[in-house]
Amino acid sequence: MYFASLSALWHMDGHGFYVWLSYAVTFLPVAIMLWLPIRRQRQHWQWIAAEQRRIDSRRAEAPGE
Amino acid sequence: MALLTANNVAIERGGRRLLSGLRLSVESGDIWQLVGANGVGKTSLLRALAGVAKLGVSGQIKRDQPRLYLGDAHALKKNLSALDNLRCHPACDIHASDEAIFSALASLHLAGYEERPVGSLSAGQQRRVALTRLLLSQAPLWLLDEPFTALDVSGCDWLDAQIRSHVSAGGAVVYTSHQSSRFGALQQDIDLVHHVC
Amino acid sequence: MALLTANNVAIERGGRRLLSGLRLSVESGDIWQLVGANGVGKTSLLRALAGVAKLGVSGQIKRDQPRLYLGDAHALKKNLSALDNLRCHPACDIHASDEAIFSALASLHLAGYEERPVGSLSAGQQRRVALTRLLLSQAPLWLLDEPFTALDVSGCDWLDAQIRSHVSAGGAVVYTSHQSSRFGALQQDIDLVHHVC
Amino acid sequence: MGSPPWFFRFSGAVVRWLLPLTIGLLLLGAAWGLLVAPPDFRQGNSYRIIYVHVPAAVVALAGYYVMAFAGAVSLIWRIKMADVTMRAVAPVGAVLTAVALVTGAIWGKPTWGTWWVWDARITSMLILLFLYLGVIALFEAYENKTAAARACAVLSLVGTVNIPIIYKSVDWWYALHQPASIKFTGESAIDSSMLHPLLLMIGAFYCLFALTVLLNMRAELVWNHREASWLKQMVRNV
Amino acid sequence: MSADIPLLSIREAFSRQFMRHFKALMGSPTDMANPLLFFFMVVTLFPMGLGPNPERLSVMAPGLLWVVALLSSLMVSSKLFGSDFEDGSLEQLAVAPYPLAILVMGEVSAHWLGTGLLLAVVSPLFGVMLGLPAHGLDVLFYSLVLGTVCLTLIGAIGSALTVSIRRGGLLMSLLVIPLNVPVLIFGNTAVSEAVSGGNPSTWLALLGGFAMGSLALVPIAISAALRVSLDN
Amino acid sequence: MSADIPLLSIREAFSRQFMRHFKALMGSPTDMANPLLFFFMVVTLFPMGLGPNPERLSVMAPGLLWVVALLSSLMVSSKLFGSDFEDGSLEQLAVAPYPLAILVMGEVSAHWLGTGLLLAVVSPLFGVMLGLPAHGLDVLFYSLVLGTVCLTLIGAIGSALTVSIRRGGLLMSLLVIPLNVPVLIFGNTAVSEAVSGGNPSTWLALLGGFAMGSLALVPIAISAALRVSLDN
Ligand code: HEM
Ligand SMILES: Nc1ncnc2c1ncn2[C@@H]1O[C@H](COP(=O)(O)OP(=O)(O)OP(=O)(O)O)[C@@H](O)[C@H]1O
Ligand SMILES: Nc1ncnc2c1ncn2[C@@H]1O[C@H](COP(=O)(O)OP(=O)(O)OP(=O)(O)O)[C@@H](O)[C@H]1O
Ligand SMILES: [Mg+2]
Ligand SMILES: [Mg+2]
Repeated sequence: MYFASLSALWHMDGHGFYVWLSYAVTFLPVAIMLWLPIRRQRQHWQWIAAEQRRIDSRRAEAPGE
Repeated sequence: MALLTANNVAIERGGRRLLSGLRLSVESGDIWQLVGANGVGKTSLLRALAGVAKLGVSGQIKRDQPRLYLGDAHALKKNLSALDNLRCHPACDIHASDEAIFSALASLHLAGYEERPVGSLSAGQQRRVALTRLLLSQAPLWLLDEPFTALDVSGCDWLDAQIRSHVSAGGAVVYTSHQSSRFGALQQDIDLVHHVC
Repeated sequence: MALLTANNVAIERGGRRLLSGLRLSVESGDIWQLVGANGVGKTSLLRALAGVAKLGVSGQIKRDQPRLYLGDAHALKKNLSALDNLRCHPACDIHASDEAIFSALASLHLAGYEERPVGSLSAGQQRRVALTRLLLSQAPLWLLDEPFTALDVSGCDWLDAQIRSHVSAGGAVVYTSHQSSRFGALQQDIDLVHHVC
Repeated sequence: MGSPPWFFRFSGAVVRWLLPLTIGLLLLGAAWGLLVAPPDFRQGNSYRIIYVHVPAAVVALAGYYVMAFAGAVSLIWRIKMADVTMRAVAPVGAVLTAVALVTGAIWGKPTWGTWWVWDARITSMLILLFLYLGVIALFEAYENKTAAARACAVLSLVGTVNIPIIYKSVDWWYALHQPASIKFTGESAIDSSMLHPLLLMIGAFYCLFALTVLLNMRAELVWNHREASWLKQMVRNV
Repeated sequence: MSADIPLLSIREAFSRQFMRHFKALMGSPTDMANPLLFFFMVVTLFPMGLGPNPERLSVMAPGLLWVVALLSSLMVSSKLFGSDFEDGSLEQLAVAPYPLAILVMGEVSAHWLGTGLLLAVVSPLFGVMLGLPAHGLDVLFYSLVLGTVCLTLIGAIGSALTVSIRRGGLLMSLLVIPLNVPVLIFGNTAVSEAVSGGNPSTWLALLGGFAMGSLALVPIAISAALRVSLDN
Repeated sequence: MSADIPLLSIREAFSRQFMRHFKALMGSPTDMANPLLFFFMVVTLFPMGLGPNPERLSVMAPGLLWVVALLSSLMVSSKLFGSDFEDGSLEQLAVAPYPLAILVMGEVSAHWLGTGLLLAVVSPLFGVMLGLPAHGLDVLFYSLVLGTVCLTLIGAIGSALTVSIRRGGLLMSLLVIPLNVPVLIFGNTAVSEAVSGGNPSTWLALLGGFAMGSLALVPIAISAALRVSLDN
């Protein structure tokens, strides 16, 4: 590692604020960008599964149909 | 009780005098139909009676303040839903709760269309949304310009019944239509041909 | 000779399937009326048959190139005169001289209104201007969406006669209307209720 | 190939190894850039922003061409999957462009003493952001989503034809007016100890791009085909 | 039958018109972002035209930002009552049993909130991009909050007149330019003063006074203009 | 019955659409005067916003004039196909037995003649008002003639893409402004070069090339966009 200590890493000779801020504004949107479609797909998936179960149970109730 | 009296009314439009010498007294319980060929001045007269147009109108028109006017244009914002359009109607004469609006829309067969943008409804459905105001407003005097346009048979029947029950509750209706005498003995006609200049 | 054949047509609008399994063969001499309640899909079907809408339409529609489509909207520029509107109609199907246009307008009782901005005509007069195209175009197939709207009695009679003479000359008409069966045995109905999904 | 069930299965397999790979590469690159690489002799530590700034900018640019290509495919061959691709790329591209702009602005403060300069590259990037946002806004505004995809395809094709012209013209504009006080371009002699983490990070961002686009497409597909039997079958089997 | 009809309070009538217009304006978050993006792009156009020289841009920044505010307010207000006139809403407003001025103000306020205030809120960002010194940003914001009130109200008069009179364009601009000039000068001077270390409060006060005056008088003018338009 | 129907020549179909739109435009002089008045207003506003310093104004004049030309072209193009969509003309164009691209170009040319060319013709007047040196005025005119062709064509794409959208006006600007950037730069630089004694012909040539390219490609894009809009 280049930096001698954690506080030096944090401080970065006075540029720490800028560097850490830019990494934050990069990785936060990236994380959201990854998480949103995963969540959306999971929700759709669950909706379809619930629909399936509803249809299945209705079939089970009325077998003669 | 006269809800509207017009005396010696004359109407001018686009620099030409259309009608003159018009007298009309609308009592509670009346249904008046304005009759006449295309372009004779029915719409112009109705706008004058409603108080929308003033500049070309001479003579006296006395009316009770609350009246419901429904013109060619429906005053519906195309990108708002039917619900929003009725909740915030520009005439500000609707005091109903959301449930009341929902059930009024349902009685016009618009259940399921309440939240869709009005612009994505069919012509007849848009007119039905506009007509829903008849159920929600409490104005005693209705001024309706060709209200049967674009409605299907069941829609016309609904409107017919609505007008009948309105006048039997003491209201009054002035309307225009090219179909003659829907309301038989209940209605009176003014044929504008007799007033053309 | 079939001027229009539709086979197994299905229509989708706003993400919902409206109609399906529609078959229609319009022969020269036919009058077809599309029948159904408000919002069933008459206008949507007519637009599909005319070739205006394409995206939500599946199935085969074969048609002869020249057809005259007349929708809800009249395609009239409000600040142009009736004459100019017809001379330069966007459908580009009018090849008549100015005199022919004048006399066509006169036969619709619009003499004297030829040079006035269409926006200052009454609702029925505007529709008459739009209908003047029926006299001027030579397309064999007419597709008319609620053509009787806003017309007075004499206007309806005129249109009635016009349609009859058109089909007897070998043309064909598909129209929608909420009035039933104006043309008696001459016409056939398609009730869209049978095709609702 | 190109059929939704096939794509769904295939992309599922890809995502399964691409997701850990991307996260790993991103973390590795970030750690290398932040912790290991030496500081720049002129800019000091602030130059470490390069490891997020440049990859975001490079991939954002490439993204527009992917989107426009998908648009062309959708218009010409009417392939539904191309619509879905276009729809999936636009937000990813917009976010990456915004990231490049914001990190660039943050970088500007310590190096130039100002948040913003109307430099040629910066200005082009801003215009690219506008182009992306235009596509997104247009898609959202249409009610009929098939029509929306087609409209966006037209727009992105027009944009693609125009983009090289925009870039060239912005370059000329800057070259003509270039103020003497700020010197920005030209110091690309970068030491390999700094270059390697940068290349790694660019690779990581390409993976990220592919991954997010695939994820977006899968979410969209699941919804579009919620009635389809192959999807129901798949749901049942899980 | 007519005696027992309840009336809305004036306030509620106002707020309904407000909601109607606000919802129509801001159907979705994307729509909400549109005016913002629009301002952003118009701001971008000026450096493209004037060159990227930061010193020159920062000298001109107050004036540029204010002219942009004025232009974009002009562009968005020009059709303010257009759709109301076409779709018949104006007829209905005119027969409503409430003062037309009040109802119309509901609409105008919604319009201001969605465009003018929004512009003011994001203006510091634009200030930074054009190199406006940091100590001028807050005055830019305040001056635009007050200033867009005036611009929107005056624009609304213009729109009400052009809705009615087909050939009224000339009249409108003759009316609107002179009325907008003081707003531009007050606002622009306030910001310039703040940048050069002077005291902007006099100018902000003038702007506030102008806004108050417009709020009192303009609604009447608007409703008169709209009534004329209905008779045309 | 169908065999003997005469068809218009493509040229005549084009010229009818041209006449239709041209007359409609001339019928409401307000619409035509709008960009001019806008231009005029803005030209008067800049000295007020930026201070009346004549040297500074004349340096900025090319950029200002071009930015304003772009904005006013934007303003008028945003409604280019709007009324056609609402009144059903677009449906009729789509069923006409001629290529939609040709018919639409009839309209767009009329629009350009009534707004773009007009703007170019009066622009020297505005140049004089902003203190543009006399030897720049002719290049201003030429650059605007060529430039408004591009601006109008690109604006037409934007308008075609957004006609079916209910709140499309602003969205249209968002789509169009970025695409117009090269036009702005070429035109503005041509004028600046002419003013500073350089050679504007390269830039005018670029502008001409852009106009040619647009004339060839844009009609197809417009007609595709209009068909999509009819299907929305
Ligand atoms: C808002 C501000 C900024 C934006 C939008 C921006 C945009 C970009 C873009 C698009 C690239 C990629 C160019 C390519 O691939 O050819 C890039 C590369 C780069 N940027 Fe920035 N930048 C900004 C600010 C800065 C600042 C302040 C610095 C440092 C002082 C900087 C330094 C660099 C370097 C060193 C590269 C890579 C080297 C090169 O390709 O020439 N940028 N930037
Ligand atoms: N632009 C649109 N977007 C989405 N859905 C639409 C659109 N236009 C119509 N619809 C829907 O399609 C259905 C059919 O509409 P259409 O206009 O074809 O009905 P119609 O049979 O002509 O009715 P009417 O008798 O009222 O004219 C309606 O339910 C309507 O809600
Ligand atoms: N805005 C206007 N400016 C000038 N003249 C007008 C205007 N609107 C209508 N007119 C004229 O006034 C006359 C009456 O129009 P009006 O709309 O009242 O007729 P109407 O009886 O309602 O006809 P329709 O049965 O067709 O609806 C018409 O001859 C028309 O030409
Ligand atoms: Mg009428
Ligand atoms: Mg219909």
